[in-house]
Amino acid sequence: MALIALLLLPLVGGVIAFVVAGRGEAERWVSIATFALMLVMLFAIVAGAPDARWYARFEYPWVPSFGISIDLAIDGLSAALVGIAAVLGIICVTASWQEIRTDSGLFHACLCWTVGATVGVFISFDLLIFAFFWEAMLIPSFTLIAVWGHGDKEGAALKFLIFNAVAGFGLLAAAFALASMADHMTFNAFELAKMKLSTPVQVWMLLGFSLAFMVKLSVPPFHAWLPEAHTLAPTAGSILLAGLLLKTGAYGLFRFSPMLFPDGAMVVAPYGIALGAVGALYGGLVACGQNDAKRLVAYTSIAHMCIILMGICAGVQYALAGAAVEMIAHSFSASALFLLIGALYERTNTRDLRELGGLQQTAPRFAAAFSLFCAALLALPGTANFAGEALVVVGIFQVTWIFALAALSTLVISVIYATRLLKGLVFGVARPTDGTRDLGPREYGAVLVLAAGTLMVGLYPQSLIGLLEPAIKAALPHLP
Amino acid sequence: MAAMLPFVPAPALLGFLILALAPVTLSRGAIMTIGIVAGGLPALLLAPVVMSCVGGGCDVPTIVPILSIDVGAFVAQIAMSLDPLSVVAGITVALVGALVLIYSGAYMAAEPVPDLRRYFAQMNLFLAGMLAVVLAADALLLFLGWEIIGLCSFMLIAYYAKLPKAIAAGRKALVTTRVADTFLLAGLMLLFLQAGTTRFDGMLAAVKQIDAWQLAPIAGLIALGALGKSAQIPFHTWLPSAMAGPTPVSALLHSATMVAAGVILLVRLAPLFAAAPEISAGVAAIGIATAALAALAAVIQRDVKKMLAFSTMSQIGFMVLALGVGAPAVALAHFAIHAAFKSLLFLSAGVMSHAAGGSTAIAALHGSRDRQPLAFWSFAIGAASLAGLPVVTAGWYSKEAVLAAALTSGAWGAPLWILAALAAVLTGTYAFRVVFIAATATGDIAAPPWGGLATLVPLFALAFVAVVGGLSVDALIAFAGGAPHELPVLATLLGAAVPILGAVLARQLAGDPQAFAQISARLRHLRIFRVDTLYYLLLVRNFRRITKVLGNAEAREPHDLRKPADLTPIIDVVERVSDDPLGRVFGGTGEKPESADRDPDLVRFVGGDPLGRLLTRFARVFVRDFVARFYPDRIDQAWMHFAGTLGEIWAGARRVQTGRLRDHSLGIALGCAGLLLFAWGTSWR
Amino acid sequence: MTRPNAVHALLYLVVTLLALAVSFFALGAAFAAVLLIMIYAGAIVVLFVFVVMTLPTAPEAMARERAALNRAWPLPAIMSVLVIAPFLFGLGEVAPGIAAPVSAQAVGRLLFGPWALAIELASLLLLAGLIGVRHIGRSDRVRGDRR
Amino acid sequence: MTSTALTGILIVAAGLFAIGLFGVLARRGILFQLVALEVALSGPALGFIAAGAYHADAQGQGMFILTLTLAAAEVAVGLALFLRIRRAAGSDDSDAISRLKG
Amino acid sequence: MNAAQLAALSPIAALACGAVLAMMLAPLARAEIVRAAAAFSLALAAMLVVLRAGVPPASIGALYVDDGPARFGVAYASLSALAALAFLRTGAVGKEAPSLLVLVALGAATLAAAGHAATLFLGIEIISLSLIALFAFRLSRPGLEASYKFLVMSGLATAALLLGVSLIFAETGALAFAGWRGHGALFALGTALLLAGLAFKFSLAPFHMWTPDAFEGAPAGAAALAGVVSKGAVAIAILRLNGAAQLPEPLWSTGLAALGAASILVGNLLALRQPALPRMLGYSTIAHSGYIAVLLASGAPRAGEAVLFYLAIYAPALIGALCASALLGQAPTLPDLHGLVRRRPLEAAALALALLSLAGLPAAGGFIAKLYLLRTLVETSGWTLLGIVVAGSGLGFYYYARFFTAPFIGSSSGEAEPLALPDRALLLLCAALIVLFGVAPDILINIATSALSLR
Repeated sequence: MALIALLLLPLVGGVIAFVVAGRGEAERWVSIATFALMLVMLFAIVAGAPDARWYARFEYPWVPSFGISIDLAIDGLSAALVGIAAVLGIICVTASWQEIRTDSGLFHACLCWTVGATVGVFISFDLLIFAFFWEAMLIPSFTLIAVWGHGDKEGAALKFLIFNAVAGFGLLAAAFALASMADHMTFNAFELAKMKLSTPVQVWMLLGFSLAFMVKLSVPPFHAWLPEAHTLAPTAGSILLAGLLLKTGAYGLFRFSPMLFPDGAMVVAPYGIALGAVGALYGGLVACGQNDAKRLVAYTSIAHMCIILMGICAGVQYALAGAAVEMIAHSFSASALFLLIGALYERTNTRDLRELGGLQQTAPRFAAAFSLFCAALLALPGTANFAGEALVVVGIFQVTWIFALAALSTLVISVIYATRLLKGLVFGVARPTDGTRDLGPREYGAVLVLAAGTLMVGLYPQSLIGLLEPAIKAALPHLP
Repeated sequence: MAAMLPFVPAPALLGFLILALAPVTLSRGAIMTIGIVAGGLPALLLAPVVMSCVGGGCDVPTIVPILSIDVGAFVAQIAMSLDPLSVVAGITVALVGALVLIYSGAYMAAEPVPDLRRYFAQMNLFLAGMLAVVLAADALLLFLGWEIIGLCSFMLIAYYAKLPKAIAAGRKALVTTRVADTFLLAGLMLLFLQAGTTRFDGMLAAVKQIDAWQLAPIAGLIALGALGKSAQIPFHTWLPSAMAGPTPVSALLHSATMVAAGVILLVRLAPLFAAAPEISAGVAAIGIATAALAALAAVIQRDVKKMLAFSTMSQIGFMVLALGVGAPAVALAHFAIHAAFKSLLFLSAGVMSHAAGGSTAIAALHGSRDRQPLAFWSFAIGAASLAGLPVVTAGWYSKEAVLAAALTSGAWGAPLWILAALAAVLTGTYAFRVVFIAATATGDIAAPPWGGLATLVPLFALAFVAVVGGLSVDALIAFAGGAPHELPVLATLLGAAVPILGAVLARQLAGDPQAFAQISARLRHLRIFRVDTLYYLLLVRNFRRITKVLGNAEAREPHDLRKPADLTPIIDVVERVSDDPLGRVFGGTGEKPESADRDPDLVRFVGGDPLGRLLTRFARVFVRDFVARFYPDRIDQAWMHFAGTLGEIWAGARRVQTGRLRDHSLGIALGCAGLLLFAWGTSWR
Repeated sequence: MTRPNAVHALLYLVVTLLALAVSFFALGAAFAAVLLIMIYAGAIVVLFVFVVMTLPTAPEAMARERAALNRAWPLPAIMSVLVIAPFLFGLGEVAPGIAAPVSAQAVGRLLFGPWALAIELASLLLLAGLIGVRHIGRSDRVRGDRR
Repeated sequence: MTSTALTGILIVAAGLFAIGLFGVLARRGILFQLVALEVALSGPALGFIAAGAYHADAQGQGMFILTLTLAAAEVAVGLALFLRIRRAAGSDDSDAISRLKG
Repeated sequence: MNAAQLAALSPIAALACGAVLAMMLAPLARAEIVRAAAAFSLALAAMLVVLRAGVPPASIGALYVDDGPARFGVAYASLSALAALAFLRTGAVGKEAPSLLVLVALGAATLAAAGHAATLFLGIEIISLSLIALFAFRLSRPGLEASYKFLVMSGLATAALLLGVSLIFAETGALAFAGWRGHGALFALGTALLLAGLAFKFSLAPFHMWTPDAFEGAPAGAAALAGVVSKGAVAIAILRLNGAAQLPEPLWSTGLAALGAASILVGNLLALRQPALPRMLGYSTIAHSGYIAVLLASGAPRAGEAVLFYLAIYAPALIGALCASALLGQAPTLPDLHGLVRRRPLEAAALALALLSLAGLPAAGGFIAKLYLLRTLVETSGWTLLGIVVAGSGLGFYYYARFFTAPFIGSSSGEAEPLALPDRALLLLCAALIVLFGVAPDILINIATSALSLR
């Protein structure tokens, strides 16, 4: 029962925020309260978990004639991701305290709805409801970019919407084909998993599913929407995009491909790793050439996502654990970087590396936070990113050593763009000369929360890996 | 007593946390005291542990587990170990760290408060990282420390944030060491996959089962990783440019501790290399090559800090040679002694250059004997110990031990020994050259005596160790488990003659500067010295071009990348970053090479040999044809193009919908005719 | 049909309708033939002639009609041939039927028997036409927006 | 009334429809198009009568009568529109009224 | 004509009296009273259908079949006509519009309940003639143009239909659908022409030319009638043809599928960058009739249920969209929509929801309708059709997205004008229906299945 509440809370919160808008800071506090309540509820669910694997299950037949039932379940991985969704929600609200002035009611409503839809994606185990939330996620994030973005925001938002929606249709069609193959028409993922399909059919189904996941995961051939969407979105928008939406792609692949198409996944895995390796290199190289800070971080997200893709496709225990940890780590580091760059943009009104610099002198707290997260970007041991990437690389070493080398070379490239970012913003002579105000208490608090997350997972990954253990073991391809 | 180990790096870590993250603003005094106290405490904590070990209490390594991470398939156990290696290295690092921190208290007095705070925070973090590396008993903790000291070296080199040179040097250092770290990570991972555990003792135990063809790459990768960190030949270019950082940083990081981390790792994994003879031979070759070449380069340096950097590279070459020939204990001893006298040299050079108006050029040190008698004499002792004056200095004992180890190391022993001796001679020359130049009398003694007790105490302590330390070398080797090598009398005598010969040569060189200038000019044009520039042109420039081509958002035409205008910024960077004569020669001309054909000259000039020119041309062709196609995010444009075509299709289709009734009814007629034909076709039974 | 002059076209229309009526007689559908002549030839064509007579068609309009026809006749011709082609070749034999003339009484009995609803609907059809014409033909100067 | 006679008549009916179609496509005058429409409608009328006769079924003539009513109504509305368009567009050429396109 | 049959005919009778009443009142009473009379008759007809829900079917010979789909059709036609009446912007030219509207509803009802060629033909013709008059109602030049084109083309199509029916009559000797079975060449050609005639009314691909002009030229209410009421009735007629008559199989289903696929592609493609909202809606109705044609052609056992469901979802969406566009003036383009959310929040929301439902996005009913479509296609494994439908909805998504995001972007001048009561009520009703069917589609599914079960 708590799961439905967890799902409906953000949606209702959004409506309240929209209604109560205008009266002072009311809608901001409403959304913060919604997210806080979500966190409390999540802890309640996880604490009171009866059995090890599934913390809570919920089943309600919605359209019996179609076999669609609202079938929610939450385990280690979903709990972690939902937790991050709530935390990022709060951080988005704090980040856009000054930035969003015009009709902030609708803004906070969209914020809550996006988080709500992503939570829906993370806990729904009925393929259709999954596709339902997958599409529903797009509309509020679209308005987030289209109304409060910068520059040619409509174009970027429309491109984002078209890319993901059409991929969503692919997912819908594949889900349909799969469901209709079951003896009695059902969308429940667990029953579909029991169905034994011939391998070529499985491969086709998997391709249909992974098309949508690849676009959302922004693996290079399908990444065209990500740079504009991230760069032109408001700070909160980019945090949500990087922190949550990219993870839904990874989560989908992680959860459904081994579960529904075990032998299909075995066939597709080598291509997946190859694609991931090429993507990581491409993302890294392009990132080094960027002059706009936000665009640079966007491309680094592409590189990190490709590493996650490699981890998932490797199908080995380490690689999957690494991919899961990297998902969480990337949420921390990417959102923090976007938060900082957004704050910088708010003060200096430019994001071009060539016109910025010298934060060390003018804003020491800014510089300290920035160097920590750049260290996370280049996967310094002690940060969560290293734990994730090292495990992925170890896993891939077991599978094929050529792509492992490619993964290692991304580590080297990551140093280059990380130091480029550092050189551009933190070191050098202070530009713009009038100097920038240091981080306010609110922003610094948000950054500290993210820093604590990164370091806690980095120094003691056991806490996170223990939580994800059952999900990883389930995702392991049980050899036929 | 071993339980105390995990708490040794704790105070330094605490110091870092307080200084870096505490939101409260600290006064200059508070920063100084926290920094120095936090830096000094590990030495004090380690003292009782060393005491307990002196009596041979810790020959058998005791492991102190800290925490364990269970990742389903394996349990990673992070732990520290108390054994001779960690004790010796630990006490050296802690002592030298403490002394340098005290010294920098005075040296950095003039820095603004926020910078000072950042400096002490990073120094403490470095100390914690170094201690972690030294004391680590498992791969995870080692790699954690390894990367932290890498990051701190980047931060500290780029301490003078306003100087673009410092930042470029920092980035160069971090990128090069990071490349080495990746090799190390790969090696450790492969080893872990074979051994199944991250603990070193577990790995070493498993070495025997790994068959030869797998062991070679693992050992090779780890060796490359270690050598990269210790700035040996293939990766040596970043060390001289790292001198851009403040002197105490160079003293602690780039002479005593960080660069030796590679050596410490090789000592800890000595059994692994023992099992891979060809790799150890390679390591020895690299060691001796670095020792000789670096010594040669040091002789012709004009800047004292650069000279000391090359000398560090050469001394580490000696340690690597000792390791290569299979005498880890000797290398460890030499590391300890070297740390002492090299930091002594740096600190005293710092004091002298400070007094000589801040410039670190050797020529500027004229007459510092009169200006700074105390600093000069400590520099002289350091130089003597570096050159290895017989009996009286510690350096001689450890160098003798290395030479002895080289001589007795089987077939290749003799030539190795000769080369080592030659290197020792060169060491003597460059060490004493500076001493003699500094000793010349000059008029201006006006510079005020500088530095109070804070500079003198470290100098005295280090000088004392540099001299007295020799007695303990044999004890150290025994303690570290190596057997002291007996040398034939002739070899020892020759060993003693070498430094004196070096001193005489230095005296002669210091005498007439003109002869020295020609020799150094001719030497500079030798190809091996231009490695640095070649690296820059081949690797860095092409990498920058690829990334600029790949992702540059602005629509910069690819062809103008090759325009010479693009070369000038590179050249002045080359000049700043590399100390190489070429950079100055080329940069010196000042006029910008206008026409595009200038480019081939540069290639011919640098390449020097057809192979070099071929390589650079291939790189440029590769970039222009293959990579240029990945022009700004070509995939992105493909998608927009696809969207465009839809628009045209719509415009075309729109024209079909003419307003005229005749065409509309034509549609109906077509429909009817089509259906009729279809019906007629299908109805034919 | 192909005559440019409106009146000529109408006269030819009348001739075709009369021919049709005669064929109806041949087929034994006398009642239908009479209806055809009375309503079709009588009422509808008269309406056409009435409209043509009241509006003088300008000579250049006729010239334009002739020019247009001469220029654009091939395409429609092909289309018509295409529509006819299946009929000419395709028609095989049809099941034999009892061919007999259908008397007017039978038609009457049908119309007011099972087809009563159809007749009602036909009347509504005419009603719709009536309202439409009443509205479109509105003579008072109520200007619809001429946009 | 043999089946071949029936098919013959049906072909004539189809011919009438085709001629009507030709008229609508070829002629640009609105009046002429309406006349062509009448001819096209007369085609099925013949068809119905022939089929009715062949099957000796009154329904053929019933349908004929319905066709007649349709033709009448259509002509009435057509001519009203013709007058209206003549006054609004100033010419009775059907190409004049082709503003709605694209 | 016993009592049961009379009862079965009662909705039609109500509509007929309503039309006559409205026509008579036109010259006498004020416009509101005429409109009220028409509304009353439509409501009465719908009520009668609902009342007779339980009564067993009593069809009057073949002419008027009183089965489940017929009743659904009658109710559907009268309710949609009632809704269209609300925003029938016809200006002060004449007061006959309501009566014409009721006549269209009547035509649609007869068409939906037609079991015999005569009523089929009469139903189509009543709708066409009244639509011609309605299109030209404003007597504005575009209106006249649209109606004249519709006149000539519907004339041609009806002639083709009649010729087809005469051929089939010649071959089979029967005019009732049940009697149509055979395999001769004549029968096939007749069916082809019959399909052509119906496809015209259903605005499928090659015969679709009249729809965009009608949607742009005619008053919005008339366009709604053409788009929703007539299309629904024709769909039900085709459904009945599928059931009752054994038409030559390869021709009928593949022909219909081909026409459907063509209209999906043409409709979506031509609507891609359409600047004006009504014209875009015109093309989107072509696409949607393509979807319905594909459903009908698939011949799956539950296709009928899917069609009824699709119509029930499709009607409120299109009516809502057209009402919103009518309120914005004759032919609103994209810039006119900018910033609508600030001026008229209700209208913007209703328009957005309607377009969402047409696009098939999850929040609205359209998603479930698209679901039904996909499921039937997957069941009959019509893979090419599935591909075309997915591609079509992908394209469709683009132009719907352009229009349903426009009200939220940008800002616009002008202050918030209040809406007239009937419009406001209609928009609210449409929005509520869309969301209701989106969230709880079960209600509608049960209605559709029960309607179909009543054979």
